[in-house]
Amino acid sequence: MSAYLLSLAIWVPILGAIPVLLLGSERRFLVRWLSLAVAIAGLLVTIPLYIGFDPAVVGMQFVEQAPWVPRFNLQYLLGVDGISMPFILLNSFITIMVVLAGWEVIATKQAQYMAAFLIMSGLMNGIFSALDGVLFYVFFEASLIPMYLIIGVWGGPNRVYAAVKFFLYTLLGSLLMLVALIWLFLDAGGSANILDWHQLKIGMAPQILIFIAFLVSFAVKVPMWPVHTWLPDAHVEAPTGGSVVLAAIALKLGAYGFLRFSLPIAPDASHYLAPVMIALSLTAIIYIGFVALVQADMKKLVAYSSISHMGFVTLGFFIFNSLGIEGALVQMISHGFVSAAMFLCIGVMYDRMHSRQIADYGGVVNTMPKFAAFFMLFSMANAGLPATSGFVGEFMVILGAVKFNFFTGAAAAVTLILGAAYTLWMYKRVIFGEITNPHVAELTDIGRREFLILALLAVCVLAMGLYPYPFTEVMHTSVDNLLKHVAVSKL
Amino acid sequence: MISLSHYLTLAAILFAISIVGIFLNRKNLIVLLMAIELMLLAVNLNFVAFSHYLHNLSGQLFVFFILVVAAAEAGIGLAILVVLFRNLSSIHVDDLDQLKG
Amino acid sequence: MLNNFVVPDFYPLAPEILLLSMSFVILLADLVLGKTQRWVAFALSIITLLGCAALTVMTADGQTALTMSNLFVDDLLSDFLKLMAYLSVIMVLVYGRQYLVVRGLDKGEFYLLVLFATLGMMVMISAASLLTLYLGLELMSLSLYALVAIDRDSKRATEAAMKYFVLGALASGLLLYGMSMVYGATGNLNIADISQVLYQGQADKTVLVFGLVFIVAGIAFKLGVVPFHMWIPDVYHGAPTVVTMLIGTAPKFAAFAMILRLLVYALFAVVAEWQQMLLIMAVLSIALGNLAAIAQKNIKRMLAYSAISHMGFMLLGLTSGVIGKEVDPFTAINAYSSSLYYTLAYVLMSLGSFGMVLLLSRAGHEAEELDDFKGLNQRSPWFAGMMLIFMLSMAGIPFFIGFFAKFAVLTAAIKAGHLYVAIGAVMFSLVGAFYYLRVVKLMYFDAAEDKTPLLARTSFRILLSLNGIAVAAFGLFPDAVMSLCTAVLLHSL
Amino acid sequence: MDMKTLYLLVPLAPLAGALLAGLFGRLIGRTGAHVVTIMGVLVALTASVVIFQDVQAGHHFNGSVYTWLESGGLSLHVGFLIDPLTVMMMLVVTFVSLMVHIYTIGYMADDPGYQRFFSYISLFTFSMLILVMSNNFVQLFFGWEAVGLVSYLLIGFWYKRPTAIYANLKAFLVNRVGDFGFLLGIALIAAYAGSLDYAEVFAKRNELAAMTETVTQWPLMTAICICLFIGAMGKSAQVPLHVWLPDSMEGPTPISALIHAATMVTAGIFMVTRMSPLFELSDVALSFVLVIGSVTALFMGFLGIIQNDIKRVVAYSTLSQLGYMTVALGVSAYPIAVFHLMTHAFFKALLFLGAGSVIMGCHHNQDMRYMGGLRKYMPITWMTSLLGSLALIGFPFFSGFYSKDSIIEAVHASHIWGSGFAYFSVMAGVFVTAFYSFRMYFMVFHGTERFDQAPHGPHHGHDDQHGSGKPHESPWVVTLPLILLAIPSVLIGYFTIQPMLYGEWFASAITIDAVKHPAVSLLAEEFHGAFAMAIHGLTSLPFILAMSGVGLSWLFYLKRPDIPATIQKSVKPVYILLENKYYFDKFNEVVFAGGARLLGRGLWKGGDQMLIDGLVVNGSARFVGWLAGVVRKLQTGHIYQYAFGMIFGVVALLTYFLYWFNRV
Amino acid sequence: MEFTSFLFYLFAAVMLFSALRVITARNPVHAVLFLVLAFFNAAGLWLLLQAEFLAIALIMVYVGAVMVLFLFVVMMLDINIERIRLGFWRHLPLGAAVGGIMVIEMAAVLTGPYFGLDNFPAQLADAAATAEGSNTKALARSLFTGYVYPFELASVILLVAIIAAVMLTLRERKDTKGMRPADQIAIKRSDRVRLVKMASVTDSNASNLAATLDTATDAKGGASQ
Repeated sequence: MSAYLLSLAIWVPILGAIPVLLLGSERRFLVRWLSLAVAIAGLLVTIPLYIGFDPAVVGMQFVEQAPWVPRFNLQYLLGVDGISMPFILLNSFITIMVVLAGWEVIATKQAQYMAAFLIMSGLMNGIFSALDGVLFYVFFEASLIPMYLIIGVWGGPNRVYAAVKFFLYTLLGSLLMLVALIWLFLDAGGSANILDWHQLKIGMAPQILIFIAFLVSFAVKVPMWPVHTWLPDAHVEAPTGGSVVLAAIALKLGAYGFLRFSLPIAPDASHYLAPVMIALSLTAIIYIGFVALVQADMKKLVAYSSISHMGFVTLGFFIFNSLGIEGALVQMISHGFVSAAMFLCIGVMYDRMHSRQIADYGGVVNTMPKFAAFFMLFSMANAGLPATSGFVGEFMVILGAVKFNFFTGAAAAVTLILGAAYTLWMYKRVIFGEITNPHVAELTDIGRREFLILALLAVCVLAMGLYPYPFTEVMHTSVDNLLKHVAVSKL
Repeated sequence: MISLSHYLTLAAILFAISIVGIFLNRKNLIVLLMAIELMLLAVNLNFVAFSHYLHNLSGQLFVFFILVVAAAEAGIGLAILVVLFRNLSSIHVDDLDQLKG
Repeated sequence: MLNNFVVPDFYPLAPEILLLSMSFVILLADLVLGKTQRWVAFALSIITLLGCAALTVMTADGQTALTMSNLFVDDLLSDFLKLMAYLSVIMVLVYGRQYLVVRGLDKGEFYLLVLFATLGMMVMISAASLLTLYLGLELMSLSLYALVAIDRDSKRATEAAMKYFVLGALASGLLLYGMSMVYGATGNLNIADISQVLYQGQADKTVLVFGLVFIVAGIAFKLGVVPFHMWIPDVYHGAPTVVTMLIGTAPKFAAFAMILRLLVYALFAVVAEWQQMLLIMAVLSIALGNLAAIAQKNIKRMLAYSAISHMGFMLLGLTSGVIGKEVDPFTAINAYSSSLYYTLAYVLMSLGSFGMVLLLSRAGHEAEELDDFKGLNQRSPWFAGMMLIFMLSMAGIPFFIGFFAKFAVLTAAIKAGHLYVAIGAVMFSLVGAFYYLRVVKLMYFDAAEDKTPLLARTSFRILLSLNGIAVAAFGLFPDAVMSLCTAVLLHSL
Repeated sequence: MDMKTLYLLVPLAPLAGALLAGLFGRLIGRTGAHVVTIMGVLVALTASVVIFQDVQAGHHFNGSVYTWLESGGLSLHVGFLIDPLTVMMMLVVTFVSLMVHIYTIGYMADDPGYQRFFSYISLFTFSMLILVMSNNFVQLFFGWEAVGLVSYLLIGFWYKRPTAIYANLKAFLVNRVGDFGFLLGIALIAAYAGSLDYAEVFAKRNELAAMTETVTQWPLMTAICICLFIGAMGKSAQVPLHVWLPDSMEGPTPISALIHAATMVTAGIFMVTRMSPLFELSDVALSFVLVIGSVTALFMGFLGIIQNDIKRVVAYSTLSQLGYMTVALGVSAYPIAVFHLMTHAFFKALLFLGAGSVIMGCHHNQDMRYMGGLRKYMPITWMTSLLGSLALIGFPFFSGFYSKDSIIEAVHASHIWGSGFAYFSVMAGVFVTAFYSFRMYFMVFHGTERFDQAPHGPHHGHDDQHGSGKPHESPWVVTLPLILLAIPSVLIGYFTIQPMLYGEWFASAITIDAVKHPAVSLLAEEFHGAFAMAIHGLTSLPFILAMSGVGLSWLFYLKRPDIPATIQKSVKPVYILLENKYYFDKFNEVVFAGGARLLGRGLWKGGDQMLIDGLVVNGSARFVGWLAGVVRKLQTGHIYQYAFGMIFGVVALLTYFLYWFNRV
Repeated sequence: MEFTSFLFYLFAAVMLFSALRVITARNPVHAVLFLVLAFFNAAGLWLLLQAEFLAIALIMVYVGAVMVLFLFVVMMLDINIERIRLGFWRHLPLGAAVGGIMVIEMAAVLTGPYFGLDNFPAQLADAAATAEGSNTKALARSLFTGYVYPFELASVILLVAIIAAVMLTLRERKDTKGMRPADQIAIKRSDRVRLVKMASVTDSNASNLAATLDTATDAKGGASQ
């Protein structure tokens, strides 16, 4: 059983999507409950991954190996380490949230909607567990399809532009990555095993080229400044569930890629280009922080704040200490909860008001006190308040960054101010104050389903803030191993 | 003494004339078909010359088949031309511009 | 061979003979049967092709057999390509049935010409001599010219036929000229002998390269790569969709055979030169095909340009067989098999895409405009899904066959050191993704303008679904077909 | 009961109360809410008292509860440090908190957010206790931010008021600016000491002092201390990060007393005191602290003079007093700072609650110009307020006297850079304090009765404001805390100065380098008991200054109320400067807030939308589209063009391969 | 100069001239006739090359059949001669340039040293070419023995040409009144006669009835359209 856990994590949602699709959108009741069941099943099969995970082991666990394309020596090779395992859980968890979020709101083609998310979920798990470079790529790129459809079919008025931008932007990066993957595949003598690639001796010039090829791909996905502009558009147009998955999981793929590919395969190039990466990350943190400040659209604001938070992740990677990398990982998980929650909150309001403009709100707390409380918690988490998950990662990365270079840390810490400024300013304008818009006066507070979603996320956010130890415990060995590996030159 | 090169050059010039004819011709399509016949003639000349100088018969055999094909080609070409003329009432080359872009 | 003539071994020719005989049966049957019994010709054609397939399989023994005075070769490659060609033609016939019936084009001549075109392909595929190659090519081409014009009251179709004819004739003239040079340089028409002569270094290279240029031009025309591509958009656009589908699919196998026989078997001595030629054309094709496709509103035209770019991609594999001056058989086979796989993948996707165009067509309405795909997801989620698969596969997105085709070709290209070519190629396929996505966008994001239900026969539906599933399944499990391609080449080269 | 359980009980009891009242507020009702929260705080107070006795017995504690995080060789725990400093803070916090809880029953009686309020103040108590009980920087920071959060929530308690929600946002952001520095300080410590545990860091303090920051080449200890102090500046509202505190008076009065006077704002003082082993090693940092403190002490006092809002007067006095404490820190007189912190907590809480009582009595009118002569209507409030005011101005024998006088003396005795200015500031501050305190006292409790002239201000968000009847004394739940707070306000200084300042009480918690910074030890030599000190105080300069301040205010606001107006006219520029609070707010609003918005808009429109999206993304899309159009034009539809293309291809290939290819 | 050389140059010159006239002739009929001339000269050249059979075949097949077909089509189609020269001169320079470059490049290869007879190994010469007897006989033997496969293919190609030409050009004239035995046999009773239920015959309905019957018979019968 435990030998196939990763396969289960991947294929349970994907195969589960097929009956959902076949049910057709007329049978809404069945579609919903079946989707939920599949999503829950998807989470259940991932739980043994955490329980059975041995934090002390160096290397991959739950490895599955089967020939896939013997002609090219490609393998169906799965495995997780402390870096990837938490994301599989996160992803499976978020999938449940997404299914619940689309429960009533999605009026058209609900079966397709649910199926798209379930397939997406499986593909994401595949990305996080693939140890064969081509298998990784296949999952990586295939995950564009459901997202493209989700944005395009169930999105807002400008959805086509956003969907196409999203797709082409990310495809641009991944195509270059494909070239790099093939180069590595050939250089490794026809092996697509990522772990083999880690051991390859590569000259400086090719390393830099490989690094850049991966960088374009992952930077777009993260997204790093200046290739971030697809994200606000995609978020604004995507339905709530789409935004949630995009922010909570999809953005992590790029960051994960850095750890799985860029750093270990091209360590010398990583060191060489680290200043550039740090500069880009800091730009993301500060520049985007300012941009977020002036957004009039809530989703756009949160989208920009996502970019800023992801800046911490990339910053953490390229300061090359375990605080930085673990902090970045924690930040990724936390951002998974927090951004999901933020988008869900905005979704809750959007479902009622059909507006995301901050100016259309004001005084929501008067009619939706419970919601306001949740929203407050998540806003604070977004602003990185201690005792919420948002703090832990930022804190670790700042600690690591100061250790690396004081000014880097200082620049990163600016987010303390900016993050609070844009989040709370939005919160103030949306939630507090007198009701000015008559529609706000007619709002009803969150129902049981919404309460459940937000409460679950709130528990996660708080748990991770108060006791992050279990989250980081599983990472140490892998991160240390990675750092040791990266420290050794491959020239 | 007339060498192989003479024949080949002659064929080359003929080939070039036919090709120039094809893209210089803005008039009727029949001339295009004739230019194609010329081109095949040039090729045939090549084959015959090679066959002669190589003392090898397969070149001539090839020419035989080219002649057959050319005849068939002319037949089909003219048939298409006739159909086209029925549709367009013109066989002016410039009038064939419905499909473009 | 002249004085002591022996009756040749007809066994390897069995499929060709069957096809030819059945053509006559159909020809006669068509004379006798009336308009209401047109299905007989259809059924007979399908049966014929299936019979050919059976015979091909039966005669396939993995051995290379030469017969008919060494003018005909039966090897694993020819068997494989023939089978693929039958498959494509059968699919074209099934997909096109309704379309033809509705438009009154399902004449017996149609089936005859299709069968003769198929015969032409088979002859090409099995050609062991420049002569048979040429005859096969002409047999195929002449049938196709006539097929394009089959809707003789259509201005567009006849214009397309005329263009196809004139340019095709020009191309075969070029090819012949090249062949004459090869003949002159080697004194042989037989491919094996040419190769032998060249291997012994007895021929002059300059003449060979001179002839090679013309031969490559002729081949490039058949494939439709830049700058010999210009017939493609117009013919694809103008021809009746069924014929477009036929032109766009099965002949690619024949063209592949032609490349292999002419360039790889016969003219391997100048491999450096032809690789370079193909590379230049490949790059130009990928660039131009993808760019021009963006600007199209007609899906047939769009698919035509996409065909140009795909053939460019396919050529990338063929340009990667020999790295530097060393000839490594494994590298070569890997590279050529990647091209073969690409061709196969392309034909499958292409069949499906044109099948979708046919699916949406009905009496008096050619669903050729991209806008005809609007809101297909509302009309039929299943077939929208199929089209999604075809389009994404063409864009090279995994889990579909197109991805592995691209992967294989790019791997070969990068291995051969064409790194920057590969980067350029993927960048242009990014451009390509844009127009494929536009179709997906129309199907999924836009509301349907035309809400009439799809009127397709069950056989059509099943086959199209199988086609889509195959594109997806071979994308998930590409190994069987890939290994087959490699094995085929391994046993034939 | 095991002591460790008791330690846990102290913060957790209020937390439990807060959760019960907050999550199940509707279920348990109003009474239930105040009962559970008061019980929680009472438990905490009782436990604190027990712990206090335990600590007095010499039982200190330093241990962790659980491991919060481990990473990169850094092991972070949640744990407690129980020593005299902690326990004193615990007592102050729980006691004042309890008073405020009780007081709230009366003050918020009619508010619809009753349960929510109780939940918040209990949560605050929890946060503050976590802050003071922490044995490491992470938990300190957690408490630090948590009190900031609750402060944010409470300032914006009346979330409908635009001013309130403006003020809470401002408070949070200004605090965040401080936290920015604070976090960097913590990060520096983590980076160089490799630990965030107080004890471990202090153990390495000499090593740290010898280091320089590798990148900036700053002396490490100075960098750390200044960074930490920036945090303190935010929380303890030191110039220029003081701007949030006056605005925070938008919150209900009980929390002004609890948070913005007695406890939270003193977190900075507490923190610096806690860090005394570090600060002792950097004179530069101490001077920095000293100067900031003196500026705050003096200039914020001036602002108190012109305020008409009763709570704002108290708020500015708080700012000024915080400045005093900071000055004490600057001269290494940490015990004195903490001592003043404690006395100030009681009398300032008293003054705030008194002010609250007045506001209630005046039907939620806060403007002193519409008060006057309340003495006879609100006797208890009057009496306790008078005592509080006397404590504030440092009248001998009152608690404030001991602490404030000690600060003045310490500054006098100090010789570090900036102490001269500081001495002037604190001296002048005495006069100013006395003047505005008694200005308020006279305007509220004496003179003519002006309460019927009160206009109905739009900002009074309460239901009971409409009746403009006579002022009335507040209910017992309000007056009881006043009385209970008045007692320590008067007495505590007298009884505790000896052990706290000159005894061994803080010896284990506070480190002072007596050689370099001898102020406290000098004071100790001159100290001859509390009584003697008070007697001596009667003849000292501060007393004279204070009395003249009181006298002047009597003259201006009781005897000759026309004088202030005249002065106001004659020194108009000064008045305007004060009126605008030295233009700090305006500056922040225009430069920081406005600048940030402008920058954000510029980056968004100019960078994201124009350059990246417009030029690069859409630009390349447009370029490809244009190119596609061009390529498309090549397909002219004419056969001869196509043929030409083919021939051209052949010729080009011929040319290239015959003449160039083999030569390349 | 040898006589054969003279003949070569004569045939070559006339052939090239006719070829040029083919592509430049104003009147398509002239073009066809010049093409015929070119073929005649080519046949002469082939005779010089001892390809008698092909020379004869060229004249018989080409001039006799194909060219006549051309001429026929040219005559049949009503071609507007006025428009014919448009654009010719404008494009001539480009055409001439490309053609010129091509000829020069080709000639450079073809007149080079690559085609000396020494280069061709003797073993390539096959028996047939050097055998006794006529060229025609040798060709015929080859065609019906070794080249029987292409020969069959050629016949299929011709068949395709026939089918295609018939399919494309054979039109059933709409105004002819021929009989179609197949249609006549295939007719069923129901195609011709339809029973119509009617309530009662009144004067006003009589004409309608006639119309109904008319259309019923027209639908499928008589001389089919």
